Amino acid sequence: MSLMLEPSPEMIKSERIFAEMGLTDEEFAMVEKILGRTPNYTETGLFSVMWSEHCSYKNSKPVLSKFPVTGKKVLQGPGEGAGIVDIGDNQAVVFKIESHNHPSAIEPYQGAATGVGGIIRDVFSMGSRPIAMLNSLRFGELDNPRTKYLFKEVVAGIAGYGNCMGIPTVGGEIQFDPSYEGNPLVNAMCVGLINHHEIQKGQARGIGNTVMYVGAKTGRDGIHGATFASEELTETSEAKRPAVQVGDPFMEKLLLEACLDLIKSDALVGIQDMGAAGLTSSSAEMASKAGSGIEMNLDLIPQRETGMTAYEMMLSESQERMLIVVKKGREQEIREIFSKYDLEAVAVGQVTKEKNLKLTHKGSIIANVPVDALAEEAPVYHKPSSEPDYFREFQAMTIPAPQISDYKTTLKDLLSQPTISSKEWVYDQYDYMVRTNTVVAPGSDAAVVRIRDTNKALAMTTDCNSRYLYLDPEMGGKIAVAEAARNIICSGAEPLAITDCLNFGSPEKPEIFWQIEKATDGMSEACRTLQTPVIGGNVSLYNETNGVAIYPTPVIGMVGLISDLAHITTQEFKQAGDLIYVIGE
Amino acid sequence: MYKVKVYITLRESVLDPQGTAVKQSLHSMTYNQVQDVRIGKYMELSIEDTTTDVDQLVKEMCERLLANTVIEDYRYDIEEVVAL
Amino acid sequence: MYKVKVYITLRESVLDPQGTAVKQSLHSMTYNQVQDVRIGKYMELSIEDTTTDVDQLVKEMCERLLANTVIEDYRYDIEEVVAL
Amino acid sequence: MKFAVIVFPGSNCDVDMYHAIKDELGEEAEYVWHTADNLDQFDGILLPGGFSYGDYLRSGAIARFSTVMTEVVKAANAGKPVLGICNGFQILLEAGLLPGAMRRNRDLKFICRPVQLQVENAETAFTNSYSQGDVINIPVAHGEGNYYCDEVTLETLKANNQIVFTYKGDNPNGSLEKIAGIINQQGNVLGMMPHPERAVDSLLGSNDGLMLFQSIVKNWRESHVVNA
Ligand SMILES: Nc1ncnc2c1ncn2[C@@H]1O[C@H](COP(=O)(O)OP(=O)(O)O)[C@@H](O)[C@H]1O
Repeated sequence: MSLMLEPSPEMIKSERIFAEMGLTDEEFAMVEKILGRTPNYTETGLFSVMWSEHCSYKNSKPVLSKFPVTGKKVLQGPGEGAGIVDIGDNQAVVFKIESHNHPSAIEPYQGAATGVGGIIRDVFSMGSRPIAMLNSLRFGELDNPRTKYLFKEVVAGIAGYGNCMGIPTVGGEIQFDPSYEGNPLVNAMCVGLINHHEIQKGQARGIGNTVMYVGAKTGRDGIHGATFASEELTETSEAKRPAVQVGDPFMEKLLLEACLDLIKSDALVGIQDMGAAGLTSSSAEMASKAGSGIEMNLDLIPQRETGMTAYEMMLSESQERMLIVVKKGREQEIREIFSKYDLEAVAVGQVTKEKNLKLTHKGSIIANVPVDALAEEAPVYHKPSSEPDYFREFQAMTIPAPQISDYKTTLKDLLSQPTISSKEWVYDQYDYMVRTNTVVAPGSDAAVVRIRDTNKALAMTTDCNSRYLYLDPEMGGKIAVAEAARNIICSGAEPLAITDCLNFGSPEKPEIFWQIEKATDGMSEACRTLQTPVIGGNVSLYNETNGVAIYPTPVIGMVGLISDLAHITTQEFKQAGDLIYVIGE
Repeated sequence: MYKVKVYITLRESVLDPQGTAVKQSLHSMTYNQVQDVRIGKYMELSIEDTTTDVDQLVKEMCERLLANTVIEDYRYDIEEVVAL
Repeated sequence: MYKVKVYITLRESVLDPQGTAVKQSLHSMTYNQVQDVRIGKYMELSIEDTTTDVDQLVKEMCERLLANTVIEDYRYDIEEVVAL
Repeated sequence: MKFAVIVFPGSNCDVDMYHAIKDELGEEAEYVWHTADNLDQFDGILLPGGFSYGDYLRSGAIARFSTVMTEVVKAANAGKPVLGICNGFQILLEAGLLPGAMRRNRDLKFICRPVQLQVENAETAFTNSYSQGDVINIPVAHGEGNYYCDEVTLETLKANNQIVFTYKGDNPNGSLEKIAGIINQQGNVLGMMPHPERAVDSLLGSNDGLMLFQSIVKNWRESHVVNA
């Protein structure tokens, strides 16, 4: 039994408990205005997570809006679990990249593993079969034990999850630089394949339709740490501490197969992954996108632990869960699909006309708030931006030409840099062959995965040279996109589109916000020129240690189409006597 | 010589997918009496006679390497073994 | 209710790559006093009151599932817990 | 010839196995879910790789109690060819259809790479299309492929020519005597860590695995033509 008493609305306001949850005074006032009353504890929690940068993009929306997001082949741009691009023959490719930086800094194995799990769910919640994974990693220099530990565990975590899922990890990139010492970056990208008619949306349509919960039970994993900051709460037992999320790839594999069976059923209306902010974001977003509301009885939520409060359930980030909406009266069919995999599908609520998220728990209404306010009406901030001093200094410098006396030594020195040297130690741990479609394995430019029963293949890569971005964010942003495109083209493919993960320091600092603005300007321009629209992505800000930001690192994930398997090209020299050309400047 | 036994368990509210899978398997083998399974690690260390405080030493090794205190708890027993 | 603790260890004749790796790490952290490390599993099971012989039951579960007796040994403690 | 590709919760090389049989070998294959209680209609049983039950506890430990395993044992006893690859091998060991056990890889890491195998016994129902001593390219992808058995068992394996494949060159996982695959005494149950089903199409690097499947079919045809 939980003896923890939740603070009353009056206390939340007078003692500014909302601030510990991450809401500002102005934001809290906005919430009060929206509701016409002071929110209770659970409601304050709902707003605090939905209005966080992670869910609302409140600081990054203005820059994201610059990206070109449309194109002849784009079937789904930003806004759903993942973007989708047509590849002909009624097929499409689905992909997205996502960060799991902070969890990986705390618990590298599980942080990386659950990052992989999350992005896979984003892709299969669109109805698509994941066919490949990539990643992009940043660590400090490999000369200290903590960094070595982080590196080893992150790689093991990615391997542990991806291998168990049976999705080949076919590519990625790694950079070691002191700027990432306290704040490693772990970005994972998933690529899926889908037939046009199977595309699903995360929408709660149809008044009266049933909301069902599938997958793992809800525990107290990853509940926003801030909640536990107040004096009274920290005195609760050890067990109440927000637990680190532990991934269960086996559960996810079952969930994946069950969901791919599920999409064939016309009883399914909408499906969405419970990622960040779990039940809250999935329910509010599905309702908001459909112009409806959702009513849920939290007593029915499958729970792993006893005595969970509404607040804890709504904010839990337990992994391997999905929220689905199904036609009323067809619940039994859905249960049967899941029971084949020993999974339960539990009806927990329904779609309502009233556009609210209405939650009951133990017989009383514990939250009743407009879904649009949660999902759409977070404030948007235009942060001040200013050119950093370092940039002016760099620009004023004349670039010294490198003095090389002994080319052999210099070459050896370069090759022995961890950032440049072979990454075999890493990709040897990834099952990059499972599903037997990997034509070009890690180690070349872009990875190439064939599409069975066709003569087509997909090329994919992740790229970002953050040193260039630090020196000149706008040029660096262009270079990152161009590098990805070159890798795609070198493997014989035509670039289709990109997904991106904007890893930066704190947007509260004008110099960092300037980096974000400039980098996205450069990326946008390159994407326009190369006709590779941005079909989705993710933003990870506040990547700093002791007030020092990481290098600006907007990782580009690009996918290209190879229209004929004969076009596949690999990197190595093929035979003695072949001519070598240098193309370009 | 000291013989040290270290028991490492997942913290209470941390998900234990392995324990859950084993419990389900036991149920399907009709051991329905089993209500809960939690799986952890068990280590045996032999430590030679030392001038340092053994208890302190073991604790330190647990904190630094043997247990991952972000998700695991540990406890240990130390037994002094007299060489024959 | 019974609380059962199961300890699973690799048989002595079986090399323990994990134990060796941990020992080497400990040495590189200058815990040179550590002469040997063996790594096994520790399980906690809760078993409800049953008419069957609990000892027999646990033994059976160990033999059939919990341990692989080709490479592992097991032992266990059973404690009866009186519900409050 | 009709093959059953057994699918356990968490199997993930089932698709690859299926395609190898259907598309490359040109024989019949059908997925069989772990709850199946009859395999009579199949001529050969394939246990694919993956992470059955997440490989929790020990790889293969939980899967061996699946309903279908009773049928696999029956099929093995009836003399049908049973092939376990990677996780399938681990399940066969746990089920006692093959002797020994798997430990974690010596370096404690998952390894995925092409390796060279030496065919130690080309006279089995699974290897008769190879020649004794052939060196073939077949990839491995596993975290627990470090084969172990006690000395007595090892002597028996050797005496009966039950070691079918060994790793050529480096020992990737620390396996006893570089053992990569073994067969039972009756000669109809083979377990191996490397993935022949991933080496059936030269577009992906090697098709050296195809002959293993061809051997099974050849052997089956011979015995069934004789009996017919
Ligand atoms: N850097 C970015 N570039 C383009 N689109 C982005 C970027 N970051 C986020 N988005 C898009 O904004 C949309 C809203 O994201 P959201 O639904 O909150 O998903 P998530 O939390 O899984 O990132 C997503 O479709 C995502 O693709």
